[in-house]
Amino acid sequence: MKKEEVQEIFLKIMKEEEDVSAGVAAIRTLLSVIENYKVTTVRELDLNMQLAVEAMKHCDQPVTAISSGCELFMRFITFAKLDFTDFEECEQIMLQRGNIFLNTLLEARGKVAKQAMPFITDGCKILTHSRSRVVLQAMLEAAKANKRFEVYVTMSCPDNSGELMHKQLVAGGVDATLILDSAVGYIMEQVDIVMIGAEGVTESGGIINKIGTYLLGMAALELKKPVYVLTESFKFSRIYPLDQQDLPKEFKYLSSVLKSGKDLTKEHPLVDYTPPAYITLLFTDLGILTPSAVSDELIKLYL
Amino acid sequence: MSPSKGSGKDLDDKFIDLIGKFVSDIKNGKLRGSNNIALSMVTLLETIISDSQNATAYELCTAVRAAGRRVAAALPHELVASNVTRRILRAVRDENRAHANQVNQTVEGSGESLQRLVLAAGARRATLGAAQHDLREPLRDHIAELRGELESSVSSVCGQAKEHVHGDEVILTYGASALAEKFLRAAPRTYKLILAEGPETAESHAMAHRLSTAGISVTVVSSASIYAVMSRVNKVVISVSAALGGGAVLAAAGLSAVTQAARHYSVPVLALAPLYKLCPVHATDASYFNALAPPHSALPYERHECASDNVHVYAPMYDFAPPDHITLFITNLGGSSPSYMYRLLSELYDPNDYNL
Amino acid sequence: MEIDKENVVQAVVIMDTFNDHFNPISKCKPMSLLPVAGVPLINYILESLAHGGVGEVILFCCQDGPTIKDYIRKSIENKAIWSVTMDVQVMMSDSCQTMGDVMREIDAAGLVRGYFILAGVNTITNINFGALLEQHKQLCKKDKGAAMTLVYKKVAWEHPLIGSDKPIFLAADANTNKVLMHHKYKPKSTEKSISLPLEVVLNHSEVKLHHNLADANIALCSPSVPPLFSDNFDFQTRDDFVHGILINEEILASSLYYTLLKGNQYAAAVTNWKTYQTVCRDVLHNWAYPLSFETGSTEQNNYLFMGNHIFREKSSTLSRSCSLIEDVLIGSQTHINDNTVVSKSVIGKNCVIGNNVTITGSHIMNNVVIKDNCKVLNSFIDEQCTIGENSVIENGTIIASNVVVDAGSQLKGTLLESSEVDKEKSLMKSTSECTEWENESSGSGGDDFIGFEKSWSSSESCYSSDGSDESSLPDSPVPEDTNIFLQEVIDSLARGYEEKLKNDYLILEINSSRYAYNIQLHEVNFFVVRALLSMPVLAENKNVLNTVKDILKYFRPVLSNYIKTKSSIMDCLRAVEDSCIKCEWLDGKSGQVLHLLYEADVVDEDSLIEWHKDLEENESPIANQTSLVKFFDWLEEASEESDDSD
Amino acid sequence: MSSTDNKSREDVMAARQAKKLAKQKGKEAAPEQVQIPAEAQVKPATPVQQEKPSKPEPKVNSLKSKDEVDKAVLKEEKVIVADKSKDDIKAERAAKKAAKQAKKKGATEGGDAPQDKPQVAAAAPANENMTVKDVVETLRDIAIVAKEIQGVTDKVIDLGAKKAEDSSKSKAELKAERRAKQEAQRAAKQAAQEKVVAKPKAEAKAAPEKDATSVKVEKAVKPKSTEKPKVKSQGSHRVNWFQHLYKEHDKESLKTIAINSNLHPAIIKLGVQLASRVVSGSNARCIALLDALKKMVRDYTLPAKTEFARGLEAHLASSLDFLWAMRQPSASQTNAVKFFRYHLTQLPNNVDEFDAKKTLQEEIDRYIREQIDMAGEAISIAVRNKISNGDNILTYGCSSLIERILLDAWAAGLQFRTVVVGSRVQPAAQHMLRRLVARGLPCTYIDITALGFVMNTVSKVVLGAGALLVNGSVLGSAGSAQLALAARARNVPVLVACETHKFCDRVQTDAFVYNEIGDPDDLIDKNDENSPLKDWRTNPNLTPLNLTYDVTPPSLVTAVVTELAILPCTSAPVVLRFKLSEYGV
Repeated sequence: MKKEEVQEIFLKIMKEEEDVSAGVAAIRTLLSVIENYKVTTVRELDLNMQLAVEAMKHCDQPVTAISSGCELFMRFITFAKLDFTDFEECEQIMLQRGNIFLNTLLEARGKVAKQAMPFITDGCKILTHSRSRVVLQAMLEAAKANKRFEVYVTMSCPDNSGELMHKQLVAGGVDATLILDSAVGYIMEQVDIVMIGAEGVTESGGIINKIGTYLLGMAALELKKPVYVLTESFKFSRIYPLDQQDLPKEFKYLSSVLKSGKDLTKEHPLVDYTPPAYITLLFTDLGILTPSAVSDELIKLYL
Repeated sequence: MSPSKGSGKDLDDKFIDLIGKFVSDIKNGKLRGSNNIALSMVTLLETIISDSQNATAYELCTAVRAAGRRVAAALPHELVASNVTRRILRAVRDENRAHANQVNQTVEGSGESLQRLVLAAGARRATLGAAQHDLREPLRDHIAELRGELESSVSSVCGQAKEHVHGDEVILTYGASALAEKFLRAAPRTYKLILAEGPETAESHAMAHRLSTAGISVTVVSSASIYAVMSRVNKVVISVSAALGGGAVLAAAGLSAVTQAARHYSVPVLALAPLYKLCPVHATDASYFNALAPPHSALPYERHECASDNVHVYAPMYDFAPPDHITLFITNLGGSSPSYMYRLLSELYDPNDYNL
Repeated sequence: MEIDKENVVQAVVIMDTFNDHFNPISKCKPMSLLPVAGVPLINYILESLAHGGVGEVILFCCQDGPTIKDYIRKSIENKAIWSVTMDVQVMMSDSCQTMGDVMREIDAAGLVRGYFILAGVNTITNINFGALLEQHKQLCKKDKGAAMTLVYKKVAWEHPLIGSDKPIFLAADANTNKVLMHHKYKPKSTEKSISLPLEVVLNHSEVKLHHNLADANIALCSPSVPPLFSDNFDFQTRDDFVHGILINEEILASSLYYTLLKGNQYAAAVTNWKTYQTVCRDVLHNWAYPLSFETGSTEQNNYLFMGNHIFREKSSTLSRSCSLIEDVLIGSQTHINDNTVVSKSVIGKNCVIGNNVTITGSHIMNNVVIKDNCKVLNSFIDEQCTIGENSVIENGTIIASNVVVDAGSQLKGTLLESSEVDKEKSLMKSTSECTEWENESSGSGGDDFIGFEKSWSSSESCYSSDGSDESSLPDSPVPEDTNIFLQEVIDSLARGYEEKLKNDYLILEINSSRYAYNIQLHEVNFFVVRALLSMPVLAENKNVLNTVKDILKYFRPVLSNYIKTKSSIMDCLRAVEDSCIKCEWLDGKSGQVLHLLYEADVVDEDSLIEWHKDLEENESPIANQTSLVKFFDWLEEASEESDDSD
Repeated sequence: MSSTDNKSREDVMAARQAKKLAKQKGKEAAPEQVQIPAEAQVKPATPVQQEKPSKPEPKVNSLKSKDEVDKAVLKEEKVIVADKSKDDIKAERAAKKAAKQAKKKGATEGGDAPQDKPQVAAAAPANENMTVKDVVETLRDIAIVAKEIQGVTDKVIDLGAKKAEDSSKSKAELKAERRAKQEAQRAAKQAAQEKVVAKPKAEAKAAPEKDATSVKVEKAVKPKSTEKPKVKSQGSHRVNWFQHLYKEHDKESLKTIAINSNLHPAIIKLGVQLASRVVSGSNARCIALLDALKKMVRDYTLPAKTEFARGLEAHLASSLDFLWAMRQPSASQTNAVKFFRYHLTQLPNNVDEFDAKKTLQEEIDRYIREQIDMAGEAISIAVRNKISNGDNILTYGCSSLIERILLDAWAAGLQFRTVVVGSRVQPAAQHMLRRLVARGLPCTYIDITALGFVMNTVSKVVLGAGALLVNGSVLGSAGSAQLALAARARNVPVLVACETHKFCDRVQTDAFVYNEIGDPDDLIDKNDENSPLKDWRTNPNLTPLNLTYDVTPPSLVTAVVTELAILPCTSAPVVLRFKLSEYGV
């Protein structure tokens, strides 16, 4: 099996389906790997998987979601393996269950949006950062339920993903305003709540998200505004960063950059780590959790 | 998902009458005190369960849920009633699971979890599967258990008084509350109590009087001088009307002033919250917190100001303290920190029942 | 509750107010279904009775009994909260014209078993009736004669509940709370002093004087009350009763007491549009807790609170740009469009409010449609109305149900009813009332709801208008004899007119002689008018019509007391016809007389026209009198011009 | 409640009446009419009034006429001084006499009627103190009245702070005195009539019932009856951290002072007013003090061969001792005194008495004008610039300065809503509300417990201050700190309006070091008669504690608005230093 092929599948998914998140894409890739590359033993399968994961991590995409997604899927495989002895049948089951698994993941976003609904009250002002599909969906649904609220979207350099977010909100009939990243402090005192997505949720209950989130969190805490994180549960991952430096490099930089071997201190990191202290609640498809509940979930799964 | 979102339709009339009686009892003040309300709610549901003709999990869930919804609609501020309903529902679900011994018996707890997600057994959907057992028998035990817990809860909360209140401390409590009073009585009498009068002055004073006659040295201060005395206080003891998801607290109006002051002087705040007061709603749902009490307490109606057109007089019923203002919740099971509330909730209730 | 019939607390609710303060609304729907803050009055009283531990309620209806009956039936089916603890029975009797009659009826039917609560349907309160009644019973143990305990709420003198209703002055023994003197001012009365009989002070060690009481129309009654009413047929209203008792306490061997509500108890009565406003506001501001705009519905908490006492039903929808200022209640399914401003108003269910509409201080009932760019100020719009574009409705305009107001119409202080004729009439009326507004608003400056002042002043307001030009004709014949009753009435009226006696007394006199000669009601109506028109003064007088005018003006209350219903109006007209034939000095002036009556708002067109019809049918001598013809022509064209006016 | 409402209405009437009479320069006819309308508004028919003026009749009348006279001349202060002081003495005498009578009556027959007993009991200890107490009690009742009138006659704001305070105050006094005498009479008559037939007494009660003065009669008696237990049990009812504060509070001090000492009547009156909180609010207290001093200076007669400054100094000292014994000096007062002393010492040794008095009085006037009146104006302007349309301004309790600010801002056409926060124990806020509403400001009234409910809609918090301490903390009426805290929790800016004459060089970090213990009985719910707290004196474990002030730390205050500038409250020392260089105080 070729590394390139895997990457190709993955990138294809990413390209074709706008609103599928990297994590899901990764898992789907893995599934298709199982389908397409017939193997005879569990061991081979594992190898394949690892290979595929590696491959995806190196195709120049933000890697946080990918890794957590894969991690979860691997876990899924191991569980599946345990149940059956005969590999053939095992593989079948795996595929079939894999799809169920995938579907639950796809439902997740909807659930999260539903959770967040009551928190978007009539006439409130919301500040959000960068572009998050979950946040977007939540807001659009709220707008549908004719709630009247204002949204401030940060530009969020370097890729200005905020602009897209803003466009989509306005299209969805939400009263949205685009602001500079540096205007966060200024706008913060007017807003009622901060609502952001996450690329990954760490064991500590903190989040890894588009660069600038940390700053946002700090400002919010200073002005005593609640910070709500909307995220699907497959973004939970078992890393525990102590500080920004401690974040895995591949999270912070594109693999291309890493390969190029430039001096990383001169590079812009893509994500930063926001410790749990700055987060009020996480809305996930598992329900509304306090940061401390995250580790609970992970422990239940991995120990 | 949760069965039948339909309204009271799926209840037959005798139940509806029962509920009506229950509601009017509470409304006419025949039935007072969260604990009593909880207990009589249990009895109500028990009768509903035992009288419903076919007692499959689904039927029972539907009936109980409908009843709960009806009560909640009539008395939106008796959160306790809803909590009890959720407890019973949970019991029903558990029993059902126990019978239809499903794969995910291994999974402790219920509702969503990463683990279940990964196990990818769509089984969760089959929670109320077509298992046709009659659940009344086992449920009876559950209900008895629950009732026992309710009856004992106050005493078991007060039992912990000694661990928290030591001699020669200065304790501040706010407003009148039967629970807080019992708690304070249970503690060794050597401490000094500062009682800040709440919105219902008369009750607060009465409580102060009772405690003082019980041999506790009580100092009564007005709600305006809480901040002034707070710097001398060692602990704040308050009884909440509901402990919310995420560790926030719903209590008598004016509480936030107390907790803020306490936080400002970093005085620990103990919130007395028996399990039946834990409720899985979140602080946003405005309808709970904007409940208005009659403004007489603030300004007597006789004053013509309050009749003049550009004057508004407010007296909120509840106040709301964020999780970080509370140091410790004291439940029947012992102390637990606000950040751990989510856990207690998920142990008590089934996530599907969070909103009835 | 069936177990011990004896201990069940009984309450009698009188479902009519026996006045026309809420015309035309009260014409087309029973008072009890008039919504206050979106909830029919009846729900308030029932719920508060249930709260107060009342076990059995008798609703006594004099009009639209059936409507009320099946309203009650419905709400019992819907398991209204009160239906659990209370059993409610609806009594009907169309013969009752006053509260006195009702009480006599009750006595006759022996409905009450013992002590009972007497309340009006227009009462809104959160008091605990049971406790109060108990208190009254205790009191009766002390004083066997204790007949009634009146319940009052003490408020500031400036309070609208007093300012806009009849203020009461009350003197009572401070120790026993025994009422010694009870005096009701005319609304807005200027009399500064009241004379307190000396003995009141001498005979009691301590005397309390109250001048700032709001009457909540609640009374706690001993079993002796209904009989008292039966014995004294001249007791028409509760005030008659009170006065009667006080004046001849010894004879009736019964006494009155009063009690004041505590600080946290609320009680008020909706007696006119102004108090209606006040009470609505109080309900919105939650003074009447636990009563609220959700009273009567088992579902609570369906309203979203948006600060500044703004509440909207969950299912109502607001457009982004519309703004609610303060004290607003919006019912379910109502939609409010862009740039609309609402303040201090109640909007019912299923309404549609257009763009750029301004609504202030108004009450809009269910299913009303208000098109774009309208202005609605201090007005009341009843159900199923439609207001066309760009129309301005202000100054206490009151629009009855099913009216369609054409686009661009300007209404000031008007009464609108669905039928065309009425509309035209009311427009005419409005001219007079508008003047009313000005001088009133100047009187009480900056009063928001000045519009609703009309409600009680309407009766007076009508004589301020004099559109008719009388030609004075000289003649002085002698009055011919009619039967004794008529004579008596004439005498008393004449005396009353000379000595300027209070109308109430005259009414009493007339009633007493009525009972004495036991005359049917419609006859009474007939003879009273007849008497009015055949008073000796007229005979001597030169300028008959002016005198007639004065007489009408002076005896307006008497008339309004008798000439209420349609039938009574016909009686009245027949009387006019009769007297025009019989009395020379009215010869040929029937038209003018009618005009006066009409101006005085004693008679209304449709009855006039109807009457005119059967005049022509049984060609009566006056049918073709020039004046009469003139009058009806004028009536015709008046209607026309008013038609093209809007 | 409404009984006071009721009362207030008639008092207003009475006030108007009085003014009218005043116009006709106090004829002899005046007095009778004056007191009739006071009660007779509602029932002219009662014979009581006629037969009312019993024994002390003539004197009282003369006094009354005096009253009218000086009401008449109330406008120009020069004259008022003389009158007030004079009839003041009389007031005291009247009261004393009355009391003596009462006592005599009581003594003669050992209290057959219940009403009598307390009198005897009370009269026993020391009639001196009791007379004062008598006045105190009555005056306390009048306190409300005074406020009402302030409310009605909006002078308070129109003619700047100085006039306002003065006029309202003097009104209060006048009313106070008249009431005092009426009370005296009534008390006397009460006693007298006990032994007479029941009837007249009955009327005596019937009459007052309406204008709620009978309530007062009770009041005037009750406190004395409860007097004994109070004194006895006081020791046990002291919250131990406040031991150091209690002695300042208890009314014992009233006993010790001798009325017939060489104190100036104005001083004595002020003392009583302070003790009974008739004059409250730091501005009012300051002005009252200066006014009293002015009178004292004017009437001061220099003893033979003593230096003016020294002689007056001595006199001043004794009077101040008395005053401070009555109530702790507020920062404003101490500053005022400092300032007065300073100018006293500035006087050249060989100064002529007349000039000295003249200069001193002028200085006092200047102080009031500059430090209070103009300062107030400056502050009002400064704050107004911070208020913008659509704001929600939250304020606490009642402060003449804040009221002025708000009314000015409203008059200036700003559109804002005021949220008045009150607490059950201090009714002041309700009077504030009343006055604001009277001027048509849209208001919201809440109890302090409802703070959390409104705070998220509030855009600014404006507080008054008792004093600004040199470490930047603000000494305000109990509860202000709580507001500041709640505001901080919502990031709402907190402005403290405080003239620089209230800056003081004390340092204080919490509400315990220095505070005042209010009357514990204020905590007890007035309008339910069997309040569970009512018998607290007999219950050693139960202590109602009624603090007057609390201290807001600088961290919670966004800015202090002074007439100099809008400052961070940490720069209090700077201001003090500046003032020292400016005024030498």
